[in-house]
Amino acid sequence: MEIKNSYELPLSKERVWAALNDEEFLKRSIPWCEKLERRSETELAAEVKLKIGPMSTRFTGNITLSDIDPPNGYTITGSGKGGIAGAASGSAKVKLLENKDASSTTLSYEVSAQVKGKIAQLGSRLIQSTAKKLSKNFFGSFVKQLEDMDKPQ
Amino acid sequence: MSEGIGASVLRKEDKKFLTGKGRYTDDINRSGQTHAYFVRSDVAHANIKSIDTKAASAASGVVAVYTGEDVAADGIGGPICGWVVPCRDGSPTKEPPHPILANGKVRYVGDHVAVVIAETLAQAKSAAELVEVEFEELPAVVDLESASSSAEIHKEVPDNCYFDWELGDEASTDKALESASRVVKLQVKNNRLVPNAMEPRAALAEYDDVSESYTLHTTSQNPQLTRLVIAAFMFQIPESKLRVVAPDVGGGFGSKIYVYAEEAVCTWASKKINRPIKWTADRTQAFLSDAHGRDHINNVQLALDDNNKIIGLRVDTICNLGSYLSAFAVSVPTYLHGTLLSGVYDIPAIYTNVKGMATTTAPVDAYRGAGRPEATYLLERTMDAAAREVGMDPTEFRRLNFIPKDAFPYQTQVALQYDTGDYEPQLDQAMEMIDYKNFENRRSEAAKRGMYRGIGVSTYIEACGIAPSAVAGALGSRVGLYESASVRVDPTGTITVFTGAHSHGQGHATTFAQIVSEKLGVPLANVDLIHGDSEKNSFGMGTYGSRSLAVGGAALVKALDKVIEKSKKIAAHLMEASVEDVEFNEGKFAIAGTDKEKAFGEIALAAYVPHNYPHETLEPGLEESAFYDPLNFTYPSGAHIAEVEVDPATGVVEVVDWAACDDFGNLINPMIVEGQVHGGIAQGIGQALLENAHYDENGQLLTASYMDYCMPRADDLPSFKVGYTNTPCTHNDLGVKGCGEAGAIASPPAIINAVIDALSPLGITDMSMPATPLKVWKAIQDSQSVAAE
Amino acid sequence: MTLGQVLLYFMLYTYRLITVNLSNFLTGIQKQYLQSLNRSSNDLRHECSIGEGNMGEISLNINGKVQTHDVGDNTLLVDFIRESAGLTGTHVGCDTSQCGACVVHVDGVSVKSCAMLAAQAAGSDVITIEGIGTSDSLHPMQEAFQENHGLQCGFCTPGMVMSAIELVSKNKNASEKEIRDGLEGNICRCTGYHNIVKSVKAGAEKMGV
Amino acid sequence: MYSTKYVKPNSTSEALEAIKSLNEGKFLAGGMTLIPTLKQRLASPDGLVDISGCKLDSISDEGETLRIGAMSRHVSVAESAVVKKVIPALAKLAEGIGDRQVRNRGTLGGSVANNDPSACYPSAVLALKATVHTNNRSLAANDFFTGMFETALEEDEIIESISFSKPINANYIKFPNPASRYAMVGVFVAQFDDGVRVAVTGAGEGGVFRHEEMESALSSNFSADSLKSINIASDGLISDLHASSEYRANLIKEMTKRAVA
Repeated sequence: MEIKNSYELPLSKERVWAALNDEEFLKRSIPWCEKLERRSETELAAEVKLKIGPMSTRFTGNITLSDIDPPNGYTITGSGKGGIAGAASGSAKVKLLENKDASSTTLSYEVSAQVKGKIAQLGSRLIQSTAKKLSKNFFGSFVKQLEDMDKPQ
Repeated sequence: MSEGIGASVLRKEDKKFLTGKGRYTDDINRSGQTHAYFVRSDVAHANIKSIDTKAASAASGVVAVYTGEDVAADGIGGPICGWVVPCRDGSPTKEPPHPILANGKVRYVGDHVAVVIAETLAQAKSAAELVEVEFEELPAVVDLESASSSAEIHKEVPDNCYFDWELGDEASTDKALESASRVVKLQVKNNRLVPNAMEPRAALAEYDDVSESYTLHTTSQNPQLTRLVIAAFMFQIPESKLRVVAPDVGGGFGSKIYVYAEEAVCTWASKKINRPIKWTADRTQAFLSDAHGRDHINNVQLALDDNNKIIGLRVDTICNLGSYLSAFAVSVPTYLHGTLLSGVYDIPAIYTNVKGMATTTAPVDAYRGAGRPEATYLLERTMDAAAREVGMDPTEFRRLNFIPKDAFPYQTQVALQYDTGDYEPQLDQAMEMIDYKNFENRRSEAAKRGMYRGIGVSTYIEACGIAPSAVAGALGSRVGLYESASVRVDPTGTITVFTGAHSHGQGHATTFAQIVSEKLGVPLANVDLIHGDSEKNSFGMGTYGSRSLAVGGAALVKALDKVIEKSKKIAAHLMEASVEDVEFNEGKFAIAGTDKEKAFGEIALAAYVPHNYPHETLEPGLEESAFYDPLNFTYPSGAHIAEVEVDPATGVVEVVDWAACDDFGNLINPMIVEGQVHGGIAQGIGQALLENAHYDENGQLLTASYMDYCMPRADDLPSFKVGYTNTPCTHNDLGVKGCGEAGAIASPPAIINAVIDALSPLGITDMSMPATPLKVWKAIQDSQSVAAE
Repeated sequence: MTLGQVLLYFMLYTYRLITVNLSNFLTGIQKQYLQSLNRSSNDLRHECSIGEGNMGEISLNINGKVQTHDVGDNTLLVDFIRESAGLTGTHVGCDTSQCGACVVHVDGVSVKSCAMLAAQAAGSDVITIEGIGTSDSLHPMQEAFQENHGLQCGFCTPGMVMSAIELVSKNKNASEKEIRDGLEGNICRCTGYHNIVKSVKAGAEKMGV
Repeated sequence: MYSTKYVKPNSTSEALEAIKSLNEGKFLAGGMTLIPTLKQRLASPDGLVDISGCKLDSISDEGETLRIGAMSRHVSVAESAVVKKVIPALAKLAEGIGDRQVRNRGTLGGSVANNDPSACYPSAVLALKATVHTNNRSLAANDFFTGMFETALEEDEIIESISFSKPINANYIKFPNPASRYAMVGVFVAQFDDGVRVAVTGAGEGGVFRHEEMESALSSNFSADSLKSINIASDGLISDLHASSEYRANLIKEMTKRAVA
């Protein structure tokens, strides 16, 4: 399953890149993120409480950054175990492209997601919609934070 | 009304089921019982780096936690493969080990990693969540066509190929294909199914440390074989130290033939903890770990001469056998499939090659029909494709190629010899039942309503009554396939029958009693059947392959003949006549030419109260056993015709009519036979229109509940018209052939042929199973865009 | 609950059995049981106050007999019936509440007992397959299933029969299509439904609804 | 199922008090989704507040609107003489939810609060310009559904009843998922004096939605013909094993045509 989207940001590429590497930013962007701790340059430990309808399960796992190409983009991969619910992982290839006027940037992403165990066995009808929703939530709130910060106080 | 052979008597077993008094494995409880829950792999393929059971072991209520290491330390073996075949290159079937708890590696989602045994099921589940398994993931192997070049699943199985087998004469077949005036080519896929007996598998295992013996209650179609495999091959204990009971079993359809890891683990562990252990699958576990069915890709080439007569058939098959070789996995696509490729047709040259592949999916084994539905599907789809190509009505094309009725016994080019059959009257009758000749009127009427109506025919044969042991043995079976029966006559003349067959819906308590009633002239109410308990029943091979009556019933007749023979001697003594003069009719022994007679009950009494008895020549008592090993398979055949309507706006296929005319030989209880036909057709309709086990590319089973695996429900199906012809089987005393699988074998191609016929005005010539609304709609869309171009 | 209370409930129940106005679709004592479902059972209903923890004892009137068992609040009705009350005629065939093997009647309506907590049914009248007939005196729907070969392995049968009884009591002249639609919540793998549909039709006639 | 507390208060206010006393309590209505979820251990609320004793199951004709209590079981709506008379399409929708046993237990409020993208009721709420009355406010349907499984409801807010506007004409057509029998696509069409509403369930990734293009086409001409030229986009539609988004787009149009036929 492939999910693609892009956003126009009225910010420089460097500014967006910095945010992409700021764990506070990331934490606030990850839907239902309860804990995010940096373990190394490229690895963060995360705890997310995922709620989909009546289901409510805590996933614990890692977020890793790879294919790092400052300030052009990286791949951010989250994988977590949800106990009896199974496991889920999602990987987003994020690309930053400076627009012609240099004052704005296009952030595009391509997500692939995978689920294991009970969520795959019982929730197949919801996998794609949920993956789309979560990636939209993540990038949506990431972008909104950036936009909000950019507004004059 | 007669209660004997041919009477539709009501079933003796029904009342207990109807009043909730059936006793299935999960209904049985023992004091001190514990509950097992299995930790299963949630990845398709991985090395196990570590399993940490500490937290689970310490959890509330936990009695024990075991892993594959514990099993290996006790030297417990895995389930064996019951049938192997030689490969084309002369090498044997590759048989990788199949540990009952994974040892170092997992090979499908659902593979057993550990077992947690606790005081309650809830505690076992909670503790199972605490078992930490670290996997090193390996690539999943899901796609059948690329399996040979994918990641290695077992080191013992190069190229993920368990076997590469052939049957028939390749040279003469290829020659026929070369010289043919037309070669019809077709690729068909047989979708993967989950048997879904409504009762999930379950086990209750106990160990008695005084007698040092185990008792296992389990959901099995053949408890005696389960005992043999667990005792002799897995545990290496005397078979007498294991009693296996299959009480009431809620359907099997093949999936309960095999010995599974769970029941073996529970049995093994019951000794280790010295307490009874109960395990019951929930439905999702059943989806993950029951043996699945079918999953073939067949490439077919059919050679025709100038007169549209078939002169050759070549079928190249690859089949998905999953992560481990299940007990009869190897026989299904080979000797239960390749040998059926002649169908009901006179085909002078046949060759088939079958590659059995390993993938990281659940093991695949027999499911109702087992091999024969796959053979029938490819053949009947090809017959329709050929008829279309040569511009003949599909029924006429079939008639042209039927084995003529004077050709029996008929030797096929693929090893079997059909003893009897007559195929034209079956087709005639089915066509009459569905009013075939006026179909085009119905098609036009439907077209006025905007619907596409189609009709589809399937004329099938199956080999069942499995099986002559010598033949099966020569073909790779590691077991015999006879059946046993014992008849115990009580002093008052009531009778208990013991059979090695097992009833899980087939109604043996009734049919077997009818045979007794017919032979001994006793009322049905005086006959009881005991089955499914290795401590009570003689060794037998259980129920599958439509064999219970043709093999088990024949054994029963032999045992009854022995009872009658002995009774005659007793009667002769009592009536002071010679044995040769004793005639037995309708429950009475009479001396020819006199008015002397004795009722069967009087003979029984004399046998057990032998005050006046020929002690010099006869033992007291009246109890006889017999084993019966058939001389040949039986060959039921028939014609099924489906009529469907397709809604082009939604792609929905509705089955609007069904006619089935089958030849099962003699019928013991027509009511039960008809029920078997209905059930088989429903499962075939399920395969053709609704059911599909879908693994994603990572080997996750996405159809693991009834939310996504589409089971046929009442409103998906029509009522069925069922009729019969009869060419009695020549080699068993009852003249019976077997009826359990026919519907499931015959029906899928009838439907798909009907769907293709319905859509033929759009130029559609292919449709794969299941023909879901999405798929049918898409085919219609594609045909329209092709037409537009 | 004390022994005295249990006896009191029995007496109360018996009294109600005598006074309820019987309808005509069932026979014998089973008819009385089913009819009695429509009465209010407030006298048996478990009072729950806010903030209460695991409530311990739950009382259900199953097949005319009050069953009180100390079970967790998370106990499913089907587990109460099978494990606590020992009535194993009600089966479990799936975990997504679709197969219908667990159908029982609660206060006169059919429910999937795997999708209901025992606590939700506290104080209710529950009728299971064991409560509608005995092998000496089958309920007309049970009879119809036997006479029309509407069962094979018997596993789905109890739920199927319980659903069928409600189906025909709501729609006495149900057509084949209505019967097929009405059995949507019950899956059978053996019969292909042909004979089940026949049985339900015959059962409706026998029940004289 | 994990261990949990069960309480059954007798009024909405007691229910609210009960839910506040819990860390992660859940309201239990009919339980047709919640109980199976709990059985699978996919949620672990510390308490369940059964609101079936809160007397929220009345059905009344209030002139302009039909008010249905949140705890009305699907079977009560399906069989209600009032509903059948005033908005027969709503009775028809209720009659087609799940199976008989689900209808005997499942409730209007439970279905609407859960807002499963494949549930039937949300389409009626949206198409029939319903107002959702909770314990402390009234919400227009347009503002109520906020996404897949998401609504404007707060954690400690209970739907008490829903008022449906009475249409001149309405219909609901459902194309069920062949396996689960949930709506793969369900279309509720309602004609009012001031226009037509078309609400689609089962198809949108964000849950139930209105199809404005079909609404305006049907507002000017309430017939299947007026839909001919409309092209339903597959963007944003659910794609799963059973139906691609393109197929769902086709079904939306087809079911709408059937609803107005």
